[in-house]
Amino acid sequence: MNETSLLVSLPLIAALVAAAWPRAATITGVIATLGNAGLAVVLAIRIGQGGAEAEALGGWAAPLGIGFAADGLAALMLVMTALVGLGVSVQVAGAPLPDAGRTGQRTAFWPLWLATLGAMNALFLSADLFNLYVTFEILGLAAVGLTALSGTRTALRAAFDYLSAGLAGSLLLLLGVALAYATAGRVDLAVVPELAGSHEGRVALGLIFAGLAVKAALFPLHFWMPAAHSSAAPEASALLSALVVKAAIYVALRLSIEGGAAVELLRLVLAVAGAGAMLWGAWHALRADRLKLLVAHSTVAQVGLIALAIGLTTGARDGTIWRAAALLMLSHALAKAAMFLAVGRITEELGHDRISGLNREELRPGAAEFAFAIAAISLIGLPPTAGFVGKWLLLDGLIDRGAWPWVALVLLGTVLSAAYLARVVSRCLRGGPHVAPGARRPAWRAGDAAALGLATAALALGLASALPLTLLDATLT
Amino acid sequence: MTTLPSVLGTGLIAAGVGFLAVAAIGFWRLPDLLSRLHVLTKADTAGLSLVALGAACLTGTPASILPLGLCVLLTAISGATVGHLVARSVTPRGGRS
Amino acid sequence: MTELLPLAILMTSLGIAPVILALPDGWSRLRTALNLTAAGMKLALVAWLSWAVAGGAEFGLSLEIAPGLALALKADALSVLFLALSSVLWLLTTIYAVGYLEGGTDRSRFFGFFSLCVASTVGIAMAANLFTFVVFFELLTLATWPLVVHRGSAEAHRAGRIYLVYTLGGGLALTLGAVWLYALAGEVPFLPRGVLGDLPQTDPLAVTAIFVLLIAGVGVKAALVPLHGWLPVSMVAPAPVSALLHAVAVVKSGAFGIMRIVYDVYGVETVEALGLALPLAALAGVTILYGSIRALRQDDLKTRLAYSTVSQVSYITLGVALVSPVAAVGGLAHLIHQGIMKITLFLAAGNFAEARGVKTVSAMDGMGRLMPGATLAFTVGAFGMIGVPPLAGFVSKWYLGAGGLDAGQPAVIALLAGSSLLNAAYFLPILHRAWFRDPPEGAVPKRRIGWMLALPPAVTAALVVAAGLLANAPFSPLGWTRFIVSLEYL
Amino acid sequence: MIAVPLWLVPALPLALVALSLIPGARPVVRALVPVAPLPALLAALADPVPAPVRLDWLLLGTEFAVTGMARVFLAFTALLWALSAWQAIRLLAADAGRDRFITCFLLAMTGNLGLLLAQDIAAFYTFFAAMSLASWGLVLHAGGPAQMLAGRVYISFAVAGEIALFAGLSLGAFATGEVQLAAMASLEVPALATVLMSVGFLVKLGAVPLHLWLPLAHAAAPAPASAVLSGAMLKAGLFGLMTVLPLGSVAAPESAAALAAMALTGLILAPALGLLQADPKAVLAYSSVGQMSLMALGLAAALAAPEAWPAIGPALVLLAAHHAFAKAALFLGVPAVWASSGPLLRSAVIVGLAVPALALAGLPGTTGWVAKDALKTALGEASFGWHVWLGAALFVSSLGTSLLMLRAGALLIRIEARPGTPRDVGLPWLAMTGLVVAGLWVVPVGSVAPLTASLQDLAPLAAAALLAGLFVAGTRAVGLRLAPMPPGEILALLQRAPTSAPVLALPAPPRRGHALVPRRREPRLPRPERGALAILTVAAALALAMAVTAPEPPPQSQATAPAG
Amino acid sequence: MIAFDLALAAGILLCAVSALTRRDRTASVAAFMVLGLLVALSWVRLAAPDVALAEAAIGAGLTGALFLRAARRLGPLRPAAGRTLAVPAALVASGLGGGLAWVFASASPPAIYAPLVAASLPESGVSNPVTAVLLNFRAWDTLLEIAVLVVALLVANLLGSRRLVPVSLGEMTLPFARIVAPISILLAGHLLWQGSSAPGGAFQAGAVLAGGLLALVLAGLAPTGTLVVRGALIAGLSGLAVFLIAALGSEALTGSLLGYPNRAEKVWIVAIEAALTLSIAATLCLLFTGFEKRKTS
Amino acid sequence: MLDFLAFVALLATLAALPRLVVGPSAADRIIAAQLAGTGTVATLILLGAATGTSALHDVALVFAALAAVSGLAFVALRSPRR
Repeated sequence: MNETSLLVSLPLIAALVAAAWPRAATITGVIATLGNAGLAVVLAIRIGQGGAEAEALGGWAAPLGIGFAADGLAALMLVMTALVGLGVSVQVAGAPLPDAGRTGQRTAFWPLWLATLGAMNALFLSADLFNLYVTFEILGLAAVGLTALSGTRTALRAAFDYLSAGLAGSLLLLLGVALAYATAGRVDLAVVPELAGSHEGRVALGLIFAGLAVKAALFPLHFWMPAAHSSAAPEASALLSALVVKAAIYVALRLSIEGGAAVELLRLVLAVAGAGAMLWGAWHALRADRLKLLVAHSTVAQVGLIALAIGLTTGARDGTIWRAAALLMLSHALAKAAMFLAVGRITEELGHDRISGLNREELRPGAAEFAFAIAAISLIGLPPTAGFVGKWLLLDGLIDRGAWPWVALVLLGTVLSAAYLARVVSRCLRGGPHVAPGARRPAWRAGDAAALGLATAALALGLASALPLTLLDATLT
Repeated sequence: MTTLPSVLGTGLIAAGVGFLAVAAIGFWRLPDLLSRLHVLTKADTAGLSLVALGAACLTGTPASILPLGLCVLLTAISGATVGHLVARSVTPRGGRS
Repeated sequence: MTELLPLAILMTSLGIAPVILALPDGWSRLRTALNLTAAGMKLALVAWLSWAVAGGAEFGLSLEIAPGLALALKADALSVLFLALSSVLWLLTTIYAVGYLEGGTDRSRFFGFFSLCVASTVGIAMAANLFTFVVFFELLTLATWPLVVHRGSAEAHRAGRIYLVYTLGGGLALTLGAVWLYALAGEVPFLPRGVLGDLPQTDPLAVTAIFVLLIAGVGVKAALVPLHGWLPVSMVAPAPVSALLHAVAVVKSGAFGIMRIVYDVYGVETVEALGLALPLAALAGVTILYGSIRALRQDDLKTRLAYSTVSQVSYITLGVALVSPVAAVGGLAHLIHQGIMKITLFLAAGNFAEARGVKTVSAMDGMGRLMPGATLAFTVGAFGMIGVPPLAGFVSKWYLGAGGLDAGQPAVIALLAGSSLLNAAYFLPILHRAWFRDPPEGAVPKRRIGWMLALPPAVTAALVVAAGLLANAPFSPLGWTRFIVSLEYL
Repeated sequence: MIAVPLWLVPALPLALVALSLIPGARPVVRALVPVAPLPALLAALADPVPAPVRLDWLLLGTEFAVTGMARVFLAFTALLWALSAWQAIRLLAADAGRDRFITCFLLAMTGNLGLLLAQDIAAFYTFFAAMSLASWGLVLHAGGPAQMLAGRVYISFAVAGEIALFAGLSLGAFATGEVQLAAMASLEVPALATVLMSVGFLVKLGAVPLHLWLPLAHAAAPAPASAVLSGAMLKAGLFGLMTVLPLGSVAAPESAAALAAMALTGLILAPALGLLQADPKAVLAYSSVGQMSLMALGLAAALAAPEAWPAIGPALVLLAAHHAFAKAALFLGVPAVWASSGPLLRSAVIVGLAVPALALAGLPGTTGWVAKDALKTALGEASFGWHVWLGAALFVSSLGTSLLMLRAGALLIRIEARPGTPRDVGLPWLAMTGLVVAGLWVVPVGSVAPLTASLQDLAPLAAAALLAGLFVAGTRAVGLRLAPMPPGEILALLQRAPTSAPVLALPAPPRRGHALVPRRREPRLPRPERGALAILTVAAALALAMAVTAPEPPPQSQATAPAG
Repeated sequence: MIAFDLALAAGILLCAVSALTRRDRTASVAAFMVLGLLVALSWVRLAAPDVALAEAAIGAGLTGALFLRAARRLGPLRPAAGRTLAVPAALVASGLGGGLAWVFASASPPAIYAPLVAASLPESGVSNPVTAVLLNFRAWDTLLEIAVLVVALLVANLLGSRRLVPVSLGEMTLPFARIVAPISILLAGHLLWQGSSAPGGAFQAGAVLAGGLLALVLAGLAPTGTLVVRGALIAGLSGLAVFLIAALGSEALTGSLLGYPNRAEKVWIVAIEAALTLSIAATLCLLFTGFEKRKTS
Repeated sequence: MLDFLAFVALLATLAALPRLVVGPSAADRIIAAQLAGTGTVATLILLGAATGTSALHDVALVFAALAAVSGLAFVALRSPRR
């Protein structure tokens, strides 16, 4: 059995086990996540050495059956998912024994997360439009479950909005795929360039992108996201923000690469929407009063940046910008997961997540706040983080193209992200008159380790950017 | 086309459809819920039975008669049960038997 | 083994930073031991390195992190200059800071970031290409921010915010310029006499714009005039931080960056050919005068010193911008000289504040009698700043003046004269109050000054004297800068 | 004589400075201060002169040597410092700030002695600056309001002078490519450099109008400090000028005229202003201004007539040595007056003070007469445009000096004794007075031509006595009283009322808001209904946009469409 | 038949509008149920009996029950907040819908897929092309669809809907249940087996089976208790489990994920479908009956 | 002929709609839905007979089998216990 099959099936099997035997949920989840990480890494190494791999499921070749395409980009995303998942799993598994109200949540988390994992893996490997749609269905539903995990009224409300928006997105996606089938008679990914040859095919692509925009919470279709990501349980938010949103972005990137010049107009729209998201998200993050809301809005902004990068890809397989986009996705995933986990820990320790109250706390800043700061550095794109390398490559590509207005926008986005994240980080540096000399430091928890680990990974990834970037070279040709 | 089963079948079907049409009109015209329940339990069931019978005449194979018969049976029993239950649930002294 | 020397030097502070950050606040002995060991080790390694570099050895390390982007370290003569400054002053400032913060809060955080700050400085010193430089330059911003807001007061946070706005803005400009240059030129290693090839001929406009961006980027840290606003505000930080910001890490990195950009990216001839040298020199001149004039008006001791820094650091820029080997010697030497002089002043000022609560010029009355040692160190530093021989400041001013003439800019002499006059005008009243006024009635010490606080300013003051007196000795800063300049202008 | 290594000359006082940093060693230092100039004296008097010393590692490469006139300067300077130090440690024995004073004193001494030996620019400038800046401490010592003013004025002028000197030296060094001080007098030095250097020295020399600091400082400093300020340090300015001006080589009429104008103004202005002073030390200080102007006049003449320099040079050295001793004796005499409580003792002291006073006034037979006559003779050899005025100028100078001496004497008689003053402060004064009489034969000025006194030489003195008598009589008759002029001349007008405001500190600039984050209000999250509309609209717009734009042919890579 | 189709289309639109605009939840649900009926009819008219069957099973029958359950849980409808947006939304939606209809109509699909399916049908092991696509050519899609169902079950489980405590419907229900339940089992088996050659299959069979089970539940004939719920849950999960195991097992045998061994395709397909039928039925039932009672914080 | 009858059966099915919309009671609406279900079954049978597709009988059978479930659910869920 090769890694791709195991990657897509093991998480699902584990999800079933965890759902059927709640008592074994945690151990199953941890083992599955670990195994998944191992598989992803092995696959990535193999792809990095041997180049992209394609597989026809059931032996039925592409137009008839469904293909898996495990190229560098997919491998990168798989590893990203595995790493983030590992961090979040450590957080959940290592959380202190819950009070009665949270027991169910904890056990319910694992099957949902494992289903998410399986769906993400399937999505990254899939080379078929309809299959992508199906994976989105699992993903969307599991994400709604994760959103509702905390069980609060706002979380349920947000989950419902998320569900509605997700379904609308799915519907658009489905319409697009159907139209693509109606136009081209097939739904494998290779059909994308062909679609651009006819009006109908172009409309199909437009619908698919619209659906993806909803799923990726791209401005102005992001309305569901801040509420969902800010009211969910922290570990769920981490997964949602770091991974689930990436799925749609990944598909957009994949289509942009596959489609080449054919999706020119859509990419422009993506870029414009990305810019809008960057500004809108940043503005709201600047005004947010609650920590989680700020982080959620920051996701809007960051996704905007990535969308902008994807929108500006030249489509050529050797372009710099799409590499930058992939790297930005990776770094955002790690950093944002770390950030949400850290926020979870901060909230847990302080009992609230009001930003204005952070610096009036008697509690000394602890590891979680440090992790937040490191994650913030990565999100802003300061060296030596992967975010920095990604932005560097992005700017490099943009300058190469002479796209100065976009350069200015990227810089503006950077400034804004620095501004709103500094609001929190500066308060994490509380001390002096605000903290009594005898104030305690929060105790160490597994959550701290997870947040810190992910944040450090985002930091260290900057130094090891060569690994993902060389991996990206192994794309399908 | 003009064999007996086909004529019979068509006639039965026409009658059944007629029942259905009457049922629909009645359903619209009758004044209250309990009256309207009659439509469901009687006219409709009769209409469907006739239609099914007619269809069975037209096709005539046992493979199609079995499902048509089951259809009639299920519809009839459904209509009756639902009609009864609904009626009981809206009558003031119903509810607990 | 020796080729790893740059890495080892970097790691002495970079490696220790997370360890210290993770230590509980109460474990001060272990922390101090770690700190001092690391600082001592770095000093030893740097000494070894400079010996090797003086002997003609070359060090280079590279880690490719993306196609065309490599984190690369090297140790050339210019690096060693800055390295030596930072390692010596790190040791002293650490000792000082240990004493200064005794019994304070958040010390692990402080020393962790302190180490990180020095690590960034070391990285800046040894960066072998523009990318690496940018990386460490930004890292420095991040490492110093927590130090600026260390006190945690509202004012400190405000200062931190301003600091961040300026430095991140500068970082952005720098990054943009760097990316642009990479986009145009491929890779941008630091090599004497520039690496741009015929780019300035083919695309002078872009090259000029990049230059402006890069200089604006590093100029924020070097506190060139419209970009200097963060510096005086940052004075709310504890004294060792101010010392570090002004003497070693931040402003020097900016100045060092200007050097690298002018010498090793563009090459002096290119800068001159593009017509950029004169505006840069003019900017430096304006900064020199502006900083001094602003310093005159400050009553807060550290703020006055901060404005003085604004002025003094631009001497380095001036030395670089005047296209002349003699001026370059002056500028480079001033990098070191200003460092040791300014750190002396800040450490002494910190002692005044710690021991007597004296933070303003107007409260300096009688300090000479109350705290003769610290006041003496302060005096040496102040005279050095004014350029009184035989102290260090005189040597660099001398070469700058000569360099100005060499470059055909006699106005530099007037500039130096005016600046010295202003220096005297804002330093001498302090000395006057300290030595010749009577201390206020009933002044009581706030706290005893232990050896950890007293020793560092004394040592740096001695260094100020030695750097001036022994300027001609082989391993003096001046001697070393002559060596560097001979490489650039040969 | 014992051959001392030249580096010891500045090193000994410096070593004492270093020693004084150790609190326990301070009594020893205090005792040793008068000995500190001893190496200098020995070096000056040694025959042959000590060998030059090169210290390449020091500064930019330093060389010490005793050359030419420097020997004379070194000799009288060393003597002056020694005797002043002696008086200082006695006079200030009970003063709280004595150690500070002594440190400054030693530093200034180092500078003053060192600059006479330094052969290279850097060292020369270093010592010059050390002398100037350390003297600030001497001026400020007593810490009263007068000292504050004097200190501020002094340091302003000193720093300005230093900077001018620095600029001039660096210009000169660059132009000649030499770092030797001697090279500064060469013709390659640009005029601007020479002017700047001269300005630096003229400040020190106290040439009008750069003299403003001088009366204030001399009056404010303790007497021994005034003695060295006036006697030794002003001469450093003269020494500097004699070193850097291209004397004897080329005629510079314009410069000469300018210098002469300054000198003449000084000659007239100094007595005029000095007579109005109420403080004897201020009067003496003005007299210094006058005397130094005379020397400047000599320089001006030498500039105008290079051929006369070989004669003028020694005469100026002579004059300098004479003035050094005499003025120092007068200043050192002031504490002696303070110490003289009884009328008898007071009379004796006043009589003793008359010796240097008369010497200054040029009474025939005194050193002053010798020196002035030498200058007059030397000037007589020169011939240029305005040399006819020189005689008159000399006369005015002598007349003014005489008047000032009378005024000083009159003031000294009246000053009150200060009971706490130790008696033995008179001893150094007496020694100095002895030097006034015999000094020119002690210091190696070379042969002094035997002169014959003429009646004419008494003329200024007589005229002065006459004028003074007339003035006193006149004022008595009319009942006028002389209102003493405030010190500081025009600077007095600029004085601020004493405030408690910090020195040079204006109010801090107003704080500006750096608000980065706008007013925050919890933002309303968008409603899902609106979201639905947004989704629809975006989808419709995208679809429409895609539909109306022209389809593109699929790229070449997709040529292998499956056969359908 | 044009008149028929037009009437059908009008009816569908009317139902859809009613479902959306009625303020009474029951009315909406009822309209939705009728919509399902009409849509099934339209699938019939579009010559897609497979889809019609699925629509009939899921759309018309069970969703009505599930919606009614949800409606009861939610209580009365509150006044709509976004009414002002309704008009523009309707306009845009109809514009989009009309445009898309036009685009769909103007698309002329090249015959690629159907010929491929036809060509490969003999190798697929079944003769119904729909089943061949669903469980062989694109079985991976189907597996993931089952996963969707499982996730839905998990989410419902998470949200902890109250156990349904039905009102006793009295003895009159018993004969109904006793007749309907066996018939539905038979029907399910029939549909399942028929799937390999004619319209039918696991989805439809599962839905029918669920309908029969629900009849039992509503009649009070079904066993209750935590253990039963647990068992039902595991049954609901087992379909995916079997599918996954089959997928991996087939890979072990043939080296290709979901590549069934040669000539044994039909066995594999029917076995998987059988498991799916049970699991779908259990899932649908559970969705209606609910899980153990859980407090929401 | 059968086509026409199917059309009439469809119309009879659709005739339940007004009652569904108007109500007035919830029970009316459910009964209407039930009625429409029967009508649909009839329509399906007729369509099957018209086209000769026996598959439609399965569809009709499924409808018939599940027709009562929602009605039962309605009644069972109708009276709240609280």
